[in-house]
Amino acid sequence: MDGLISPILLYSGCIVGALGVCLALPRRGLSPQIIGALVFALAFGILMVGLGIKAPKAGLPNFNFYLFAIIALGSSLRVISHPRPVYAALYFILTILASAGMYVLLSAEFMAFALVIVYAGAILITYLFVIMLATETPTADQVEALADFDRYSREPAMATVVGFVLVAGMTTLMATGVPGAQPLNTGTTTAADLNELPRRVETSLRSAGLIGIDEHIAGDEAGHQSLDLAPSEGPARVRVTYGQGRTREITADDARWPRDLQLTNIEGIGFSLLRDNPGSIEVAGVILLMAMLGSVVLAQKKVELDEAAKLAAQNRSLASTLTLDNSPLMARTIPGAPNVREADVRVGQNPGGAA
Amino acid sequence: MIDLLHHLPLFLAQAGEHGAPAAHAAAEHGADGAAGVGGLLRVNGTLPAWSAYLPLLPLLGCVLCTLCAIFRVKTRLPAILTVALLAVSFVIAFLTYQHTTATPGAQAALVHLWDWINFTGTVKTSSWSAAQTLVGNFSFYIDPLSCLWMLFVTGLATLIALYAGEYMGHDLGAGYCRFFMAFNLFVFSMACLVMGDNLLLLFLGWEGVGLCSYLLIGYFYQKPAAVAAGKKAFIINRIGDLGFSMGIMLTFVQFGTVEYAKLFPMIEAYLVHAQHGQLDQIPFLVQLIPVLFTIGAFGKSAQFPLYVWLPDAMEGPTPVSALIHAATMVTAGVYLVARFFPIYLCSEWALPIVAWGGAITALLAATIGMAQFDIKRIMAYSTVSQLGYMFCGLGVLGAAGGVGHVFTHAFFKALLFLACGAVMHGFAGQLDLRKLSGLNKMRGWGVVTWTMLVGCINLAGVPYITAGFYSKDTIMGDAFANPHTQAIGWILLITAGLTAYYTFRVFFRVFVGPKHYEPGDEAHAPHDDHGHDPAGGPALRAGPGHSEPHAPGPESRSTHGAHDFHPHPPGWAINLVLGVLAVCAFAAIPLVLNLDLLSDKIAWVGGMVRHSTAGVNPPHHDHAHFLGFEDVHGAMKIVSGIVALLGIGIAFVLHYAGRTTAATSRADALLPRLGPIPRLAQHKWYVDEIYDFLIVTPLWWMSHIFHLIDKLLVDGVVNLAGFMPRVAGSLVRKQQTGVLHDYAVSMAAGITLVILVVILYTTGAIGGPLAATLGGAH
Amino acid sequence: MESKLTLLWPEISLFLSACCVMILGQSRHKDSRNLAPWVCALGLVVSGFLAWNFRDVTTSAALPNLPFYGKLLVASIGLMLLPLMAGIADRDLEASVARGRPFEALRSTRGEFYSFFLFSLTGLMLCASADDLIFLFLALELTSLPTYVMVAISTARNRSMEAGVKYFFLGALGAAIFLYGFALIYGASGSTHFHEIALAFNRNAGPHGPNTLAMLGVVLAVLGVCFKIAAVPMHYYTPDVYQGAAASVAGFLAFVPKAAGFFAIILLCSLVGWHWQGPVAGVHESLPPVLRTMLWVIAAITMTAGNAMAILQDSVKRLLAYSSIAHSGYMLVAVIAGPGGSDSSFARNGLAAVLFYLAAYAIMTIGAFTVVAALEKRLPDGSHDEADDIDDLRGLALTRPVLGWTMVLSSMGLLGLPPLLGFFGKVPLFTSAIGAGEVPLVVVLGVNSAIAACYYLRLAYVCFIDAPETLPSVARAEPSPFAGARQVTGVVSMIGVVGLAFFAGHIADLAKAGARYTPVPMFAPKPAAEAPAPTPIAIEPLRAQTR
Amino acid sequence: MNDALLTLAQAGFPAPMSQATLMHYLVVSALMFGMGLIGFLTRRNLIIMFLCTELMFQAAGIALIAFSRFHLNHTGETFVIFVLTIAAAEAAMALALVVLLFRRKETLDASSWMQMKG
Repeated sequence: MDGLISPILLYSGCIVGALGVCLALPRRGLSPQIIGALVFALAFGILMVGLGIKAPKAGLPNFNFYLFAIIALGSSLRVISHPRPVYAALYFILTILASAGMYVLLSAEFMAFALVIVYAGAILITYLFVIMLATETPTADQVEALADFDRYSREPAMATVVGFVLVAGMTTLMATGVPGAQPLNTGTTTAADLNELPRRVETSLRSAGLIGIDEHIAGDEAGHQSLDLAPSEGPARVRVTYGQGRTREITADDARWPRDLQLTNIEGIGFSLLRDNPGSIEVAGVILLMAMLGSVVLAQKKVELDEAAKLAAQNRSLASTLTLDNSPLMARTIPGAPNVREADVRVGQNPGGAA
Repeated sequence: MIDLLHHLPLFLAQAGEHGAPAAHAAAEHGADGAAGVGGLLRVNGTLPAWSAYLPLLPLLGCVLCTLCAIFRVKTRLPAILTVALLAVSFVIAFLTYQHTTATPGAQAALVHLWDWINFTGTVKTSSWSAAQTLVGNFSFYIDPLSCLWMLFVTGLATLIALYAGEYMGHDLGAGYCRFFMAFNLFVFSMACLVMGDNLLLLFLGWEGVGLCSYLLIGYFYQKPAAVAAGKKAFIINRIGDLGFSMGIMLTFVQFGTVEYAKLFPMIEAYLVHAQHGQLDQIPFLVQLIPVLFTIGAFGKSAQFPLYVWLPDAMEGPTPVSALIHAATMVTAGVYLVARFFPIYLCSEWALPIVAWGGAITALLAATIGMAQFDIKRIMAYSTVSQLGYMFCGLGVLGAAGGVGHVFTHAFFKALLFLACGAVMHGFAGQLDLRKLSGLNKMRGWGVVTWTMLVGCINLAGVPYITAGFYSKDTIMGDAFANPHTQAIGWILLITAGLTAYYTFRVFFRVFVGPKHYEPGDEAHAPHDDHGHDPAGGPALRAGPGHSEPHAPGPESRSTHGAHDFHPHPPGWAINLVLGVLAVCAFAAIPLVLNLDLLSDKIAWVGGMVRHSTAGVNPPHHDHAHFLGFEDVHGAMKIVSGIVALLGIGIAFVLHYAGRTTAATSRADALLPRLGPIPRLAQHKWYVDEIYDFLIVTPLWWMSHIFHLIDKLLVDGVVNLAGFMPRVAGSLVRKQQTGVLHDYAVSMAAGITLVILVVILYTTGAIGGPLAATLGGAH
Repeated sequence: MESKLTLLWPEISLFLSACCVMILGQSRHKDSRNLAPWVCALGLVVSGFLAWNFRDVTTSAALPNLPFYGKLLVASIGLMLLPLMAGIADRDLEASVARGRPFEALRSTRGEFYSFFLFSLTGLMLCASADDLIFLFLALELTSLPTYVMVAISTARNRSMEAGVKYFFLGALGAAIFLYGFALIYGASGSTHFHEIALAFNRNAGPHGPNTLAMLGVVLAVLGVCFKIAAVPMHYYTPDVYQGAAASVAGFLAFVPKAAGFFAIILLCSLVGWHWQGPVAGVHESLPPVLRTMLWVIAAITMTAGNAMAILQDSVKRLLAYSSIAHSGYMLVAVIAGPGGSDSSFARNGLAAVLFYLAAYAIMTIGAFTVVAALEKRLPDGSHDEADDIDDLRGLALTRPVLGWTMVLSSMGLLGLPPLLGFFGKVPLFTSAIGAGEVPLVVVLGVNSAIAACYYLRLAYVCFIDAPETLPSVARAEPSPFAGARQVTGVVSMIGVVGLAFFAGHIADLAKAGARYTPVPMFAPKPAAEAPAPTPIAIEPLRAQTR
Repeated sequence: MNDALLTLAQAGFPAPMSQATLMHYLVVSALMFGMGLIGFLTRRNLIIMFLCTELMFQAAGIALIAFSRFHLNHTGETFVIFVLTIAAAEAAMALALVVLLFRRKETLDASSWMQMKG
């Protein structure tokens, strides 16, 4: 706890946040969602101020971070509080985009783009498809036509309390733990990865003008280390060969040594992924195959309608005939058929809805 | 099983290594300790791979028979499997024996199969702390004694399985499979008992044979008598087992191990004291161990006062009686005493108890046997009586005599039982010697008669031509040779006469004399247990009208029974088995000709005993004279021969000479003059009733009183204890609402609580005190 | 890489057979479709053989031999489970194809069912051989994802779908929680490799073990994995899911996720505990106090809640579900006890006890589920459903001896009656916990074992009561059409419960070998241990690229 | 404690002027995790519930990337790739299941599945 954030601010931030989320969640009766969102923003502000007080004053605050954080958290609040599934999914895309922004801030460009492409581009589209498939989207002025289970959240107070106590606990432990955490300083090992990329180094050195067009990095025969970009001592050095077996050595002391001769993000991920975790890739492939099979099996499974749903479908078809007659006897809700909405009552609706 | 077979080579490879350290320890111990013992407890042999299959084949048979039962096999396949597997295991036993005796000086070998029980822990009390290791491996300790036992167990089991294949033929199907399943399991258990290298494995086998005996006695579980007999055997065996298990525990407490290879060297240290007559230097608890063992042995081997179950056990199928209750299981007690003979020598009271218990049993059972009419029951009492002889033999320090008698008795008693079984089989369950006569005059019964005669002369101990004579004679000679046990010798001598009498009483009445028979109850109830399936034996199919559906009244049955009933003589399998056993009974003579452990020309059985744990030198005692003869054994041969012939003669006079019908004999005229004795003997001296009065009734009352207390007090507590979880459960049950969200909230709340606890812990709020409350190491 | 591949051969074998089965299940020839279980069996046998063959190949984690034992266990229990899967999910299909309806590959589910079964077992094997957080995460997911589908489609009834939705959604919640835990573990150590994590934690350990970030990570990860083993507070789904799924699948659930969860918990605990260094009191051979207390409380509550709830049940599957919860509590006791020092015997080694008990528990509980799977009864509306009520077992030992005795022996084994396998499994739990000084917990364990007798004896006892004539005839339980194949599992279970007791010593040896524990060295000799003062240069590599 | 160590100096984009530390990102991550949890507990629509678990996964992703930057290695980023994979796989199956459930009861209400209890 000591060092990163004062407990008073942390806990008051959590309490205010809980209040905000609780207000923002959809509920029966008065639902002050805007106020809730504002209160939640206040809570986030408190937390950030709490962190900022003790943080080293290295310069101006990183506005990009705060921007993305606000967008991410605000839209995730909207994900859980918006009554309409479609909007929730769209807000989730916004969350993803803001997260991708934070990834870029954290110098993880590849992951940022992967996140946008895979999550926002693929997964969320699937969600939208299913939402379209499984619900009839009401138009904008028909909010009350939403089903009960979408309109009202379940025990918001209790869930919020549980959630924010957990958040408070986790952040407390993080705040006490992070000062003791030591970064695993593997900067030299990432540089050593470049040793395995002689062509890449060669290109880099050549564009810096260190080696000529007909010079190449010496082959790795006879145990001779021709390329050592992360030596245990001394400057990084490269041995190049030119002509017939003549070699010369270039070291990082050279003024023309390119400053950006470093592993890029994508290269680093490539090494980490393919060299350090080859088994995991294969397992991930198996999982994807299995998931594909699983969703095929689940989706093509023949189902019969539940008793209650059958009754609902019956009533609906009955209602549709009645509606055709424009009968005033038509009740808005049909007894014994839960969650049947007027919007569902349509002419020619297939009672089964499924094979 | 697969597991085991896969690893067998591995286990066997370990066998030698396992043996080696123990042998080393034993040799060391022998060097500084017991010079007089002669290092008989050395474990220095190794055995080839196949010897481990000896007990596993019957186990495999058990599994296969179970599979037969599952697949509802309705053929004789279980019998064929059993005979084949047992025959192979007999061959293995024989090869193992050869291997064991081939290398001179190698007396015992350990075969380690797999680790079974291995508890290592440090026992701490206020005063001492020691590492205790309870090791009970599935390993075999193979020395001549266990070889001897396994030879006749597997051999007889093979023959009897062959016999049973025919005998049980009426019950093909589930019962047949069940029978052979238990049969195989019995042989496996017996192998564990005899070959186990530790007391736990021995006890496993001990309980296993008891269980199989219970299952097989109660084989005809529809018959109340069979169920009652099974129960009786089980309960009385429990009494013995209680003593035995206490003995095992005491052994562990006293010696810290139950493995023979470690146990015997320790016993050897005490044995030195015993051999110098310094019994007072041996701790009391060590002296108590053999006494406790004796209780177990008496229970298993049906000795007074725990013998009452064995005669009732005759309710089981006859092959079972022959195998379990005559030849093998009941000798487990004798084996136990023989195996632990060294520790018996260390006790002041154990051997006298064994000897006197045996003597009393021998006499008592013989007197009861004289007055019975059921031939199978007579054989049962004779078994009890002969077991008494064996215990006497051990008790009077003649281990070779006792074991030798086990060996000879196994053959002739199995023979007698199987012959009785053949009679029972052929005459529809008839076993009353007053209703059968002159079997030798009937067609197809010649083999049975002659083999029965062989069995009878062996049991009676007809001098010089029977193996039973030599072994029994050795026991009596040993008894007379010791001045302290001459009284026992006299009892045994009298018993020998009685034995000869009741044995030949059976023979003269049933197998010779006028031709007469009445079928048993089962002739009129063909679907009863011993009744014959109409499509069963060939003889039955030939004999028309034997299964008359309408039973005549009892009177008419007794008179006309013979007219509508045709006994069917035994088939080839039964005759073959009887023949082989008869030959064996004679073939055993040279093997037991001389059972003097100190003699150079000792016979085979004696040699086997001498090289086992039973072969330790007993403490020296004075040599007594018998009727003025210096050579007690020589004199005994003559005297006991005369006594046996005398008994046969009396039987001849009373039961054969001048007998005209099956039911009457000269003995009937004699009976009234003897007063109440014959009636008392016929009612087994009312021992069962006395037990009833002395033990069962008080127990019944006590149990009722305790039951009352139990209901009022203990049940209350138990109910309360059972009630509390219920209350707790119904409280928690409310949480299990079936709603996904409730579960999720509870889960999240649980996680939150745990995180809070972690925070409190890390901030030191509840670190010390809570951890102290929960106990545990930090 | 090569050794890693060798390590994975059993999984590869299972995966290949899963693919074969998947394709075979789509065949329009009945014989090919019926080949699927045999291919399954072949794959399992081959993978078991490979696991045995490569038993010397180890991982670099603290438990180098865990893969060997885990895979052997999975292959053997998988073989035992296989007959249970016979005919599951689509019995109508074969019937209607037999009546002449053309075979529609898209409507068949049996082949896929077998391949889900194999996929899940593959994942379980991978859990055992995991030496990396990422790998463990993927393996846990591969284990549980197929089970969600298996539960949802196991019967055509509503309850299966309900079970599926509860299981899947709560499972996803659990997965998110342990994923967050894994992220924090990575954050606290800087590596996902178990060996390096343990090294890093040992370097930075404080008086209460690793720092709070690491502890939070481990606690969250363990809590998330508690979902897999059905331990409090993540146990709520268990009874509903077991009841809703077909009994065969419930039997599968009782073993597979539980085993995966225990492998994961053991691996996670090995990162921070059992042999860790506090600056105050030197080397400890236990879990850090935080984790220990947490597991202590979880174990105690888990057993008590499971047993207390099981008493009240009338559905056999629910009862067994609660008993499964209780058994997780028992096993957690041994996890707390830990490997018990470098030269500990089997009786002191809690990890070996867990591994042994997993095998024993699987054999026993699968036997019990087999009985339910092999029985069915006619409902008033004419359809058939599993005979799940405890009264349906009445007189089973008399009328259907194989099933009846399976139930009797299984429940007696689960109770831990001395000559049976369960006893040999339970003893080391007690002894290891006593050895570790957890006496109060052992008392709780003992009391709970006694409470458990209430319902196990009821299960066994009911098999011997004569079925009363008063029961309506429609409710009489009959063998299901697949009882034959399923009885094989029952018989195997019986043989296991009785017979393996003789081989207990041998299995114990295997378990002990599997639980071999090689703690990381205290204060690694690597220069990185000095934690060089960070310089701006250290950040350079990442800074440079974005310029 | 070296303050510079805790500062994730934002290199390059934009200019290094950040005072956002590791803890900042962790707080965002924890809040997002809590948000997902709360959503899971309160929303009854099955699809949104699953979206909430995705939110929790995403929270773990942010933490992983931040830690990856903190430790200056790429393992965390690699981890995120796999998290994405799993999220996709789970989503595919969950959505298929949701479709199945919807066909059965014609509703997405999670509370309509509460037949078994006790």
